[in-house]
Amino acid sequence: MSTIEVKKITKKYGEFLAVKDASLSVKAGEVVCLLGPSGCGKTTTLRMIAGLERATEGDVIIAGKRMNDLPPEKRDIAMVFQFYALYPALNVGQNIAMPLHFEKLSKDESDKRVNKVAKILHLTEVLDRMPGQVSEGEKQRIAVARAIVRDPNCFLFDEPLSRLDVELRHSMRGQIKEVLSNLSKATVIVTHDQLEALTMADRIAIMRDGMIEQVGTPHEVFAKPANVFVASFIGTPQMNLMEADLKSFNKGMASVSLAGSAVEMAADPAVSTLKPSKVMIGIRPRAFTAESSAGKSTIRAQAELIEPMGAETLVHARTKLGGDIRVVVPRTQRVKIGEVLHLKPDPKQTHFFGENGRAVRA
Amino acid sequence: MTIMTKMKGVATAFSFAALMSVGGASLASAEDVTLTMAVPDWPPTRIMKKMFDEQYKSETGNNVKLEVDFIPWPDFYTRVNASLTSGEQKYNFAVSDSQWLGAFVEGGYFRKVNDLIDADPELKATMDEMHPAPLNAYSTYPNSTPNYYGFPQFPDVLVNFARSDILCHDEEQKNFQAQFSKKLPCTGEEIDAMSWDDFENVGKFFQRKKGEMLAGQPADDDFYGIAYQAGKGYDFSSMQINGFIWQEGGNVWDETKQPTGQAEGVVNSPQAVGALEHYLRLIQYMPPVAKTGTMDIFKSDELFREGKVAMNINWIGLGEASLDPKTSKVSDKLVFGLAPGTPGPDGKLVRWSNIGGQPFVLTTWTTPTQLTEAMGFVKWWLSSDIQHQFAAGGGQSAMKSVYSDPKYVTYRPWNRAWAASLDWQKDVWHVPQFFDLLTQQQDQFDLAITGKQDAKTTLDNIAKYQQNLLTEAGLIQ
Amino acid sequence: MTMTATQQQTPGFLNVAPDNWKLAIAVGLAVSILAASLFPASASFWVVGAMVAMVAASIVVNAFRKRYYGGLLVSPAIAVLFVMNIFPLLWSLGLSFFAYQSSQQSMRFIGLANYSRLLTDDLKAPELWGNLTNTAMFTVLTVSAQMIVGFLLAVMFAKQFPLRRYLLILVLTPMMLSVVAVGVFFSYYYDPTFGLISQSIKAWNGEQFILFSNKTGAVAGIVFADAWMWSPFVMLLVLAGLVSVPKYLYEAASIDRVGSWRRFWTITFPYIRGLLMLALLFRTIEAFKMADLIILLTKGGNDTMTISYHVIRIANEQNKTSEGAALSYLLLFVVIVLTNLYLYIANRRSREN
Amino acid sequence: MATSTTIWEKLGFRKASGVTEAGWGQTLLAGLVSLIYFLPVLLIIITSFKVQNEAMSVPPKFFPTSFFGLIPDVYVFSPTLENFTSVFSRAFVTGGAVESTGFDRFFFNSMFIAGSSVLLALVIGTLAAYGFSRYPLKGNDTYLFIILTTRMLPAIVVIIPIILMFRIAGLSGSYPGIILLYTAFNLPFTIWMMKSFFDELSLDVEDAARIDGSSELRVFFKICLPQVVAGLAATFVFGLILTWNEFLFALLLTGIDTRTVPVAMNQAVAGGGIGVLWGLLAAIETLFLIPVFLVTFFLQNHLLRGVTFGTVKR
Repeated sequence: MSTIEVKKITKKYGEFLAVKDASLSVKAGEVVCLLGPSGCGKTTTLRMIAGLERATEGDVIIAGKRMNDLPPEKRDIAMVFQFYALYPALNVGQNIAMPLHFEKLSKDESDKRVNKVAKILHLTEVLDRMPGQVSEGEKQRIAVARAIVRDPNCFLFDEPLSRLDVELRHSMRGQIKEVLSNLSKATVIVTHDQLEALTMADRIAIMRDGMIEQVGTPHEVFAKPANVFVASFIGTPQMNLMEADLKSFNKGMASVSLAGSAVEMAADPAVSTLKPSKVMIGIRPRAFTAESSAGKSTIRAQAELIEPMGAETLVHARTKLGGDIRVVVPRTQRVKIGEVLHLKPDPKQTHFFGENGRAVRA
Repeated sequence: MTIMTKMKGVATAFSFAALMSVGGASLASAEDVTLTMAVPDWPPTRIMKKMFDEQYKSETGNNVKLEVDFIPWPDFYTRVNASLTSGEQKYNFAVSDSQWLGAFVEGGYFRKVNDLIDADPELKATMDEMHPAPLNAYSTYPNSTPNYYGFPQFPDVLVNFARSDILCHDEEQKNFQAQFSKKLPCTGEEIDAMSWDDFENVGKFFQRKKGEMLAGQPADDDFYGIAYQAGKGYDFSSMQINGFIWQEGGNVWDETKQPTGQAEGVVNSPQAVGALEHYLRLIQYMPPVAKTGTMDIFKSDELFREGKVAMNINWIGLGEASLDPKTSKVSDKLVFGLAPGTPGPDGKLVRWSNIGGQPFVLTTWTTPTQLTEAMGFVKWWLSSDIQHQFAAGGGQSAMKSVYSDPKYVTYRPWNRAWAASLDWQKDVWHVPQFFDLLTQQQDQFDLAITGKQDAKTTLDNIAKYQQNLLTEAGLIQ
Repeated sequence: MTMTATQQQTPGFLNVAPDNWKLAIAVGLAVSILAASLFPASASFWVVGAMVAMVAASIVVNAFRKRYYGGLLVSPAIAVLFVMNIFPLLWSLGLSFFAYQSSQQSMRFIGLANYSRLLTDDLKAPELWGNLTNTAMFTVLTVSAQMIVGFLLAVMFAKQFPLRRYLLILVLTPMMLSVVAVGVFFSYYYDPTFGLISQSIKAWNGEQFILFSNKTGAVAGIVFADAWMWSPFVMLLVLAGLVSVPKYLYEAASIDRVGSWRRFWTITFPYIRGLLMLALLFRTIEAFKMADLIILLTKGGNDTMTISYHVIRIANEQNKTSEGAALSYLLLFVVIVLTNLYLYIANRRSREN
Repeated sequence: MATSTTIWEKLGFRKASGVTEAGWGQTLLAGLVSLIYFLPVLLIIITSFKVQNEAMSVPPKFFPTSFFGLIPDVYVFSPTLENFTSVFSRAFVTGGAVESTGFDRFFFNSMFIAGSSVLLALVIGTLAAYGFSRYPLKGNDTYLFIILTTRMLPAIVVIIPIILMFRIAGLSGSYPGIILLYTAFNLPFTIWMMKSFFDELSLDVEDAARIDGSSELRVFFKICLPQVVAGLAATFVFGLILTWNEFLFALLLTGIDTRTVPVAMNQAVAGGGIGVLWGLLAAIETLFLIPVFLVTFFLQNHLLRGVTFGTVKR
C-alpha cells in the first residue's frame, strides 16, 4: 500500500531546530499539502521523507516500512524538485527515462513508458530537445513526467509550481491534480501558496517554526482554524483578528467590547470557559454585513481605503480605537471614503481564540 | 581596423629601432672608474673580490671599483653568452672557460691583449714566467699560437682525492697485498705512483655491501673503491676521457694541425677506442650512479665527502669542501696525490690530462680609461704577493715563482701534486664550434657510459660528426 | 551596442586635429625614418618611441570621440603584448629565414634552408623526429598522469569535511615550488646511493635501485616529478567544476535511483568537461615546452631529449639562433595544430548542447 | 553529523552547492593522501633544518628529536637554524668573513617584480577582457587565439630579440623591463580567464544601470567588477604562482640589483665550489614558498569559485 507516515520527526542543525515533533500520515491516493511561510520547515520535512536529510529523531514510514536509515534510492519514491533538477546534459526523453534504468527495462519498453507519460503531459513534441531549449512550463511538466514515469511508493513535490507564471500555474494545478487522481498514491506537496494547497490537496498540514499547527481538509482549515496563526495564514483577504474583552456569556450570546464598540454576538458554547478575559476574535472579511444603522451587534468603522476586486470590493475601515478592519462587500454596494459603516459579523464565521492563541470550540 | 593600424605603427617604429646598431657604453668620470666583471660564484672568485676590496689601490690614483656579478655556476655560460652575444656590453671582464675563447673571439667580444702585454715589460715578464700549459690553455686563440686573449684567474687540474683511514688500514693493506700481490697505495707518494691498473685494483678491492667489514668495522652503507666523472652534462666526461685517450697514444681532433688535421681516423683511432674502453671498464667498480650518466663532478665529490668511495679523481677547485668538517665527513682522513697515469714504453707514467680552470678576459668595448685600470688590476692580480695570498686562501697559481716556492705546498694538501701535474696538461678545442663538438661528444659518451653502445661505435659517430661539421666550417680540408 | 553609436565625420587627412590618426601615422613614420637615419640607435629609439606614443594617443582620442570603447579597452593589452611578445616572435620568425649565429654577427638570407635542413638533413632530421617523438611521449604521459591524479584528488576534495581547507593547501603546494628546487631534490630522491627510493628498496632486497638505468626508469622519474608538480593545477580546475554541480541534481539522481557510473557520466562529467578541456589545453602547451626538469634530472640522457631542450641547446648553448628559431616555429606549428584540434572538439561539443 | 556543521562554520566554510558532507572519515583519507602528496615538500622543509653533513645521511635522518628515545639515533638530526641565517649572510670562503648574500634584495625583487607584474597584467588584462567580451570585433576568436599563441613558444626563441630590444631601450637589468615582460607573459592567461567571467554576467543588469544613467566607467567599476572578484582572485593566484618561479627570463634579463630568487637559488646548487648545499637550498626554497603559500591559502575560497573560468552554467 502506498502510504506515508511521519511520526514525531525532529531535525536539528546544530543548535537550530528546523523541525520539531512533526507527525503526519498520508493515505494511499491522498494528496497532502505542507503549507507554511518560508523557513517553516516544510521542505526539510519533505526532504526527510525523501531521505535527503536524516531525521534527528522520529520515524519515517513509507508503505508500512520504517525507512529512517535507508538512502533515497532505496525508498522507491518519486520527487519533483523546486528547480526541476533536469539533467542538463540529457535531452528531454533521456531525462524522463532516467528513473527507468534502475528497473532494467528493455529499450522498447522504456520508450513506450516515456511516450505514454509524454503524451499525458503534452511533451511529445519536445522529447528530443535539451532542457535548456524548452519553456519553463515544459520543464515543469518534464519534472512531473520523470516522477510519474514509474510506479513508486509515493510522490513528493517540492514547490512544484513556484517558478511558473500565474496562468501556467493555474492550468498546471489542474493537470497535476488530474494526473495524481489517476495514480492513487500517497502524495506530499510542499508549497507556500495557499491557493495551490486549497485547490490541490485532500488535506493540508500547516506548519510554522518547525511545528505542524493543524492538519485538515481544505474546508476544515479554512472554516475551523485551530489557532490564530492558521486563521491568519489561510484565506484572502486575511482574517480580521481583533483583541476583545469578553464581558459575559449568556445562552450562547457573548457580550464583548470589540474595537471600541460593545457588541453582542452568538458564540460557541465553549467560549463560556474563557470568561471573563481578553480574547482574540477572528472574523473573515466576507463575514460582515454592513447595516444601515448601529445595532447591538454592530461595529462602527469608517471607510478609509477602497480596493475594487472585480466582483467584490475590499474596504479598509478604521475603528474607533484606530484599528483596521478589512471588509469585503458586493460590487453593487457602493462605499465611499469617509463613510461610516456599521458592520455586523456573522456569528457562524466568528472565531474566538483564547490567550494561548488556540481556537475555542466545543 | 584601428588596432591593426596601430600595430603596424608600432611594428615599424620598432623595426627602425632594432635596425640601429651598437649604442654607447657606460662612461666613467676621471675619478671613479667601475670595472664590471662576470664571474662564476665560487670561492676562487669570492676570494679575488675580497682581496680586491681590501687591498687594491690603483696606481693612477683613480678610485677604482670592481663590480662583480657573481653568477651561479649552472647558469654561468647561459648568462655570459646571452650578455655577450646580445651586445648588451655589460661586462668589461669575464671569467671564461678556456674552450669558449674561439666562439667569443670570432664574435668580436674578447679583446686581444698582445699589444697590452708588449707595451708593458713588467707584464710581459710575468706572462713569460707563467707555466706554458695554462698559458696556452687560457690565453691563446687559435690554440697554442702566440695570440693572447686572457690571463689565468684560477688554474685547475685533476688530482686524486683519497681516504687515508681506509687505505692505510692494516687489515685492508694485508688483504690487498694477498689479493693483488701489491701494496695498497696509502701515502701521497704511493698514490702519485699509481697507474690506472692500480686504480682499477682499488676499485675491484673495495666493493663492500652494507654490513661487510670495512677498515675493521662493518660498513654502514655500500662502499666503493673509486670514482671519477661520468656525467652527461657540460664536459663532465670528456675531461676525464680526453686524459685516457692522450695517455694511451690517441688524440682528439687537433686544431693546431689545421687545416690538414683530420677527425675521422684520429678521433676513432684504435688507441682512442682502447682508451675509451679502458675508461668505461672502470665504471663498473664505481657507485651505481655512475652508470646513469648523472655522475658529474659534483656528484662524485658528494659521494667522496659523504664517505662512500675511497678514491675520487676530481678538480682541485672542488677540494675546499672536502677539507671543511662542516661539509665533509672525511675532512680529517684525507690524502691527495697525482691522478693516475699510464706506463709508457720506458716504464715511466704518462700523465696527460685535461686542464681545468678559467682565465679572465677583457671585452672589446672597454673604454681607454677602463682599459688602463683593468690592466692595473691584472698586474696586481698576477703579482707574486697577491698570487701567494690567493693560493693561501684556497686558490692556485700558474706562476713558476709562486708554485715552486717551498711555502706553496703548505697552503693546501693537494698542492704537492700541483707542479708535477702542470707539466702534463693539455686542452681541448678553442674553435668557435666547440659547443657543437662538446654536446655531440657528451651525448655519445653518455650512450657508452650507460651501456647503450660500445666504444668503437661511439668514437666512430663522434669522428663522423666532427669530420662533417669541421669540414663544413672549413677547419678541415 | 555602443559600437553602432554615432559615427562622426572622419576628419580630413590634412586636418591637424588630435584624433587624426592617419596624419599622425604619416608624420610619425616620416620622423621615425629621419631620426633612424640621422641619430644613433640609442637616441633614435626614443624619438621613434615618442612617435609611437603620438600615434597611439591620436588613435585613442579618435576612438574616444567615436565612442569606440572596445578599442580603448583592448589597446593597452595589445600594446604590451605586441611589444613584449608578438614583435619578438615576428623578429625570430624573420631570423629563421637567415643564416645567423648570435655569436658571429653576420647575417645571410637563406630562405627556407633552415627548415629544409631540419626536415631532410640525414643527421638533423632523425634527431628532430626522435626529439619530437620524445616530446609527444612526455606530453601524453605527463598530461594523462596529471589528469588522472588531478581528477582523483579533486574527487577526494569535492566533499565537505573537517580540516579540508588545510589539507587542500598541502596538496596545492607542489606547484608553488621553484622548478630548480624540485629538480634538484627529486634527483636526490632518485639517487641510487642517497636517494630515499633506492634506500627503501635496498632495505628490502639489499640492492641499490638505479632508477635512471634505462629509458623506462628515466621517463618514469621525469613524468612522476612533473605530474606531481602539476596535478594540483588540474585538481583545482576539476574541483571547481565538481563543486559547481547543483546539489539537487545529485538528489534527483538518488531519488531516480541512478547508478553511480551513470550519475558520473550524465551529471558530473558534463559540468567538468569544459574545465577538463581547459586543463588539457594548458597542460599540453606547457608539456610541449618541457625542458627544465629534464635538464635537471637527466640532461637528456637515456633518450629523454625533448624538442624544447634541443632548442635551448642549439639556440642558446651553440648560438645557432636562426636554426633554433626555425625549430621552434616547427614546434609552434605542431602545437597550434593540436590546440586548434582541441578547441574544435571542445566547441563542437558545446554547440551540440 | 548534525553537530559538526558548526565546526565547519568555525573553519570558515560556506556550504557550496555541489559539496556533499562527509565526516572525519573523509578527513582521515584525505589527510593520508595529502600527507603523502606533501611528503617531498616536507622533506625539503626538514632538510632546511639540517647541516650539510646530515642532509645526505644514509639512512636518512627524518626526525628533529628522538621523542624521548622512541626513534633510533640514526634517524635523528640535530636541528639548526643556521641555514636560514646563511640565506642572508654567510662566509663564502672557508674561514672567511661573513658577508651579505644579497638575498634580502633578491626576495624583495621577487616580490616586487612578481607582485607588480601580476597586478599590472590584471589591470590591463581585465580591461581588455571586458573589451573583448562586450565589444566583440570581427574575428574576435582569432585575436584571442593569437593572444594565446604567444604562450606556446619556448621562451628561448624570443629571448635574443627581447635582449636586443631591452638593450636599445636601456631596459636590461631594470625593474620596468622585467615587469613589463612578465606582464606580457601573464596577459594571455588573464585575458582568457577574465573574458569568460565577463561573458557569464547578465547583460540586463548592465543595461539597467545604463538606463539609470550610469556612465560606461561606472557600469564597469560598480556593476561588473564586483561580480568577478572571485575571478580576479583566482587569476591573481595563478599568475603569481607562474611568475613567482619564472627562471629563464629572470636569468637573462635581470641585473645584479634586480635578480630574483629562482635565479639566485642556484647559488646553493653549485655555489661554493661544492655540489648542492642541501640545507641552504632547502632553506631558500622554504622561505621562498611562504609568501605564495600564504596568498594562496587566504584566497583559497575565491580560487575555487574563481577557477571555474565561468564555463559552468547553472
